[in-house]
Amino acid sequence: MRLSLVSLISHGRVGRRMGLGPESRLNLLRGLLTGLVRHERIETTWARADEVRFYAEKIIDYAKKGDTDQKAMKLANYWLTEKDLIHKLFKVLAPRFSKQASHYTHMYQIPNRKTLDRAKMAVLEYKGNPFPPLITRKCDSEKTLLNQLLQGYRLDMVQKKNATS
Amino acid sequence: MRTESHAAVTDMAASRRPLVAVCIALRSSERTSAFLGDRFFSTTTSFHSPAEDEQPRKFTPPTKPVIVDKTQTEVTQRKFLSPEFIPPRQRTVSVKFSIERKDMIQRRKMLNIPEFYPGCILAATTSDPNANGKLNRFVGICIERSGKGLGATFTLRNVIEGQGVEICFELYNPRIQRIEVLKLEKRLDDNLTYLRDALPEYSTFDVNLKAVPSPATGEVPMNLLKVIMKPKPWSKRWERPKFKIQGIRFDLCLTEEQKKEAMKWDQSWQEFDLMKEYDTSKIEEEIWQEVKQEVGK
Amino acid sequence: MAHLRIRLIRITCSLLKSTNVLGDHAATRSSCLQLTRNINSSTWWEEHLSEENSKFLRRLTAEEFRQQTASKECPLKDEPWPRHTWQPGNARVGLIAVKLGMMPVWTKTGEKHAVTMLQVQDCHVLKYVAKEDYDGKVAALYVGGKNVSPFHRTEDSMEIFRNAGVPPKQKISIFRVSDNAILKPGTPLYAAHFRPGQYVDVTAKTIGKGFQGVMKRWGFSGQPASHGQTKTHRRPGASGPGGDPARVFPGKKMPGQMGNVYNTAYGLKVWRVNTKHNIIYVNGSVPGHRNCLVKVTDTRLPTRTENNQNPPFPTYFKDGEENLPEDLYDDEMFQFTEPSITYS
Amino acid sequence: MACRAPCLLLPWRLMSSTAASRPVTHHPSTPEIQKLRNEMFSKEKARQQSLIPRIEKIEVQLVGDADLGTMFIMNKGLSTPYSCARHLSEWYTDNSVLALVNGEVWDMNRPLTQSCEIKFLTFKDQDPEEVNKAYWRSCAMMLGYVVETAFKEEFSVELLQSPEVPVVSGAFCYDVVLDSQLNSWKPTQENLQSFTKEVNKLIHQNLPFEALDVEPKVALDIFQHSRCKKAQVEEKASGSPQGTVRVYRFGEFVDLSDGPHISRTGLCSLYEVTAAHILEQQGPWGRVHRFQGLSLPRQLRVFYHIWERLRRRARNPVEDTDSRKAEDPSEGLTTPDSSSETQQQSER
Repeated sequence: MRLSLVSLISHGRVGRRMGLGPESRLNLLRGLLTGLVRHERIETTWARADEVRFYAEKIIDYAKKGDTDQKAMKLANYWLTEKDLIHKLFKVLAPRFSKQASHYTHMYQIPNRKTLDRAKMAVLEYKGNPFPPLITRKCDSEKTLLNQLLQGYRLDMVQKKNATS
Repeated sequence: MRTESHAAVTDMAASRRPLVAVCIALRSSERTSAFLGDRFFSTTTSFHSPAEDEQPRKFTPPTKPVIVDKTQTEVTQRKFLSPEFIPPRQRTVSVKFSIERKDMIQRRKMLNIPEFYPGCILAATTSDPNANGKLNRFVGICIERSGKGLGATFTLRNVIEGQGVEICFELYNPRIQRIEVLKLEKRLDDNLTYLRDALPEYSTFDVNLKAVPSPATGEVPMNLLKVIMKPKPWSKRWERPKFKIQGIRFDLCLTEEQKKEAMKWDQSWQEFDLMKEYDTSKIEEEIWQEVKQEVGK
Repeated sequence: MAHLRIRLIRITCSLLKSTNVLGDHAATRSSCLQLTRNINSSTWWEEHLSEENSKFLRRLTAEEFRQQTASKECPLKDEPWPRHTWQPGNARVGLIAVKLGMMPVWTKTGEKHAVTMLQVQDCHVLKYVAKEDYDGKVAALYVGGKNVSPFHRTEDSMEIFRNAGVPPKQKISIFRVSDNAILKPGTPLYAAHFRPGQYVDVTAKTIGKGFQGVMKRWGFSGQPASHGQTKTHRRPGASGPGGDPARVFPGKKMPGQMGNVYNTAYGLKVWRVNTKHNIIYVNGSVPGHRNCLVKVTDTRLPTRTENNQNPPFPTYFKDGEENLPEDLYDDEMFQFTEPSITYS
Repeated sequence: MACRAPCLLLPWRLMSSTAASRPVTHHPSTPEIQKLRNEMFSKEKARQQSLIPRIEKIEVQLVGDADLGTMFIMNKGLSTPYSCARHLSEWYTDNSVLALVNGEVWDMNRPLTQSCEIKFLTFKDQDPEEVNKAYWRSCAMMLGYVVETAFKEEFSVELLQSPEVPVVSGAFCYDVVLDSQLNSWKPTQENLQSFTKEVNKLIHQNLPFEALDVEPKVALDIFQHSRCKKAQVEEKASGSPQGTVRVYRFGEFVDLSDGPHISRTGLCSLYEVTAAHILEQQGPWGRVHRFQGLSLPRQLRVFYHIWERLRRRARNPVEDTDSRKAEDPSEGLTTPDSSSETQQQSER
């Protein structure tokens, strides 16, 4: 039975089919992950970025165990095809995220590719990279009219709660 | 055809599989409908008929409670969570598993289900709906544990009178009266279904086997036995790397060429696919605490 | 747009001026109502909010809904609708439940049955439509199940929930009930509405399989793999006689969409009811995937009516006199507190 | 009740006929007063305009984040910040609520008097407190107009003042003394809706707010029919350094206010008159009603679910300015503590 990609993932089959088979898929993602660790921000198709994102986070989890951990070293050795990056993974990225338990990456969708296939594209980056931020999150300040109204509402609720309790 | 025909007996759901043999099952087929799925009880009865008479005498010695005590001390002293407690990796509401777990714990309070692994030698005693007041006791090596939750099963294998017999027991079936561990040990593999293709001496056990006392603490003893296989063809190509079989003497049964051929199916990169990992250590710890608390009550 | 509206004002004004109407108030009012300004372009809910405020609203809404759901557990005593007694042939309301998954149960004779667990989550009566307004034959009750967020919902779709005073629901369905089985909107429904031993029908959308051929969809045998077959292995073969009818009869089994349609499993026995977590254990499998919402009703099968005598009518009320244990079991079902089964 | 609807629609059309038929009293009806005030305002404005002998040019420098270095050459005493905004783009004319002229908050429709630096203020600034205040003030003024005109002519309505309420309190308000015949009257939901309807008409007309500084003498003249406003004029005249009083007008409605006000009525998108409470049974001016309303500008659209909550809150009576102000700082301090308390409670 063949299902659509979205339903496949929702039915618990977590990985996408990519490349020429499972091995080719891993090799493809390996290349992407190596690029990500090297440059800390990469641009690729949305599906690939989404797929490699999981591995990018997981490899940090392992790197946090330290370079003395055998499995972490083995995985780093496999996933980073350029071996000088192993040092970077353990000595730069792992300490950077030492205070964070998860969510080490950002992913943004960008305009579709102009050439070729007009594929849906995305940018994947590690948090805390040296580049200027792509998106500055715009949140209205607390002082705007609407937020002031809501603040008053909030205070009212707090007062009411204190009065009852 | 194979040299040895198996009485591969399974539960109702699995019996639809086109398994060979089961000529023995025909004997009980005149008993109708309701207990269709429970043929195996009748078959074993027929096999055991000589032993059956001796059983009441066998049960009398006071050694039995001693064994039960020992298994209990083992459970309390070694940290072991039965694998069917760990929920599978899927999107199901966790309340489903917790409710099932409650029932499982309730059953465990009534029936002592000891710690055992594939490779242990077990004796399972069940009641027989077709023979009033009689119990069946089957001794065999546990070759497989499967299923999650209340539907968990374990399969025992033995060779009786030259005939290989496998029985798939449901762990929480209320017909099970007693599960005894006669010999607690681990083998090199977690799944010993290759014993079907091994020489019969590896799955032959004495039905009157006495329980071997096992250490209550520390590591479970490992049995590093490697089995010698019957000549090919086998039910599965055990030499393929995906089975990761350690306990077979491949050097005796395969040529160099065959080994090289098998290595073509090597998928060593699978272990690096982090997406396939399912880390249960946290859930395991929680459930272990819960089970320990509840069963202790 | 604004210009147009202003012109409309002027027209109304001039109309009034010329005719000097004072009596026809309704007409003037309705024409005035068109003048109110509305927001033409929409907004998403957290567009202009600060982070703190949006968090606050999220939390508050959830809390309020929890309170709302909890408050419905004791519906006001001021004007409860009269409760009638059960008569044979009466149709009760049903429930909306979430399919959790399957597990085995055993009977006291040692037989094994597979059951499906259905959990009733925040199921409330939303609306009552009288016989005359519905179809002239039976009254209808709208029932909703499983709370969801109000954000990302249109204002119109929230009306029914606002009127019932309950949080918005993921699924609404209509149950046709007899006149004495009607319930006040806002009444919560529980799993104890059904009792072990009775039989139910379960309706849900089946798992979609997409466009399928006849072999998968209807179980045709297909054609041989060899012996001179050309491109004909999984095809249906002939579709009907030639010559006399010279056509294909309607209803011929053909390839097409399979699954993702509503299907009902009839006459499933209720083995057990958990009143704490509101879980119903029904016999066998039910349509739909895990976590899908299903509709559970008393069975329509005439042969099962004697099993459905004297149910809680019109439904089970938590504040009623009845004090239920946590688990209700069918008489035949093996409970795990009992010792192992022996035959004697 | 029912027959009031057409009167609401056309107060000014029916005025002449009803005024003629009524017994002549010394107190003119509301539309007459409005017309009178409007005329006097126009006259005074024309007089002030005629004082400018010849057109002089001034240089206006734009400061702010965008369009840096823009310089306008404008007419002294004629050009307003609004005309500057029109030179820039539609975005500026639509979104600017107030202007900051040499650091002083300036109405959009008030002529510039000298060469200056200008900055436009919007609702979405980092600290739009002045803008919010102005918006609240203007909404209250619109509310005053609606309340004044909505009643039938046999009922007298006297506007007192719109108290300055902070936005946090949830609603703006206008205090009104209603006719003694209306003592037993309580506004129903439908009544409030008819007020709201009137306001929406105002919003559609998109009327500009005009400011005018006048001598107290003129102001007293304008507000000759209102005891309360007269007292206020005197109070304000004595308070201001130049000895003048500022008067605002939109459409035909003239009111006494310190300002500043927003540029046009069309800035509002949602507007609702939410409640009318009795403030004082027997004050110096009589029985005082407080009308309350809630509004949001076009730039801050809100999800209906949130609007519904705010509306519900705006029905509660608003406290007075002084008491509210005294509470404010303490509230600001207690906010984090109390929120953490609630969290703890929810955790429990």
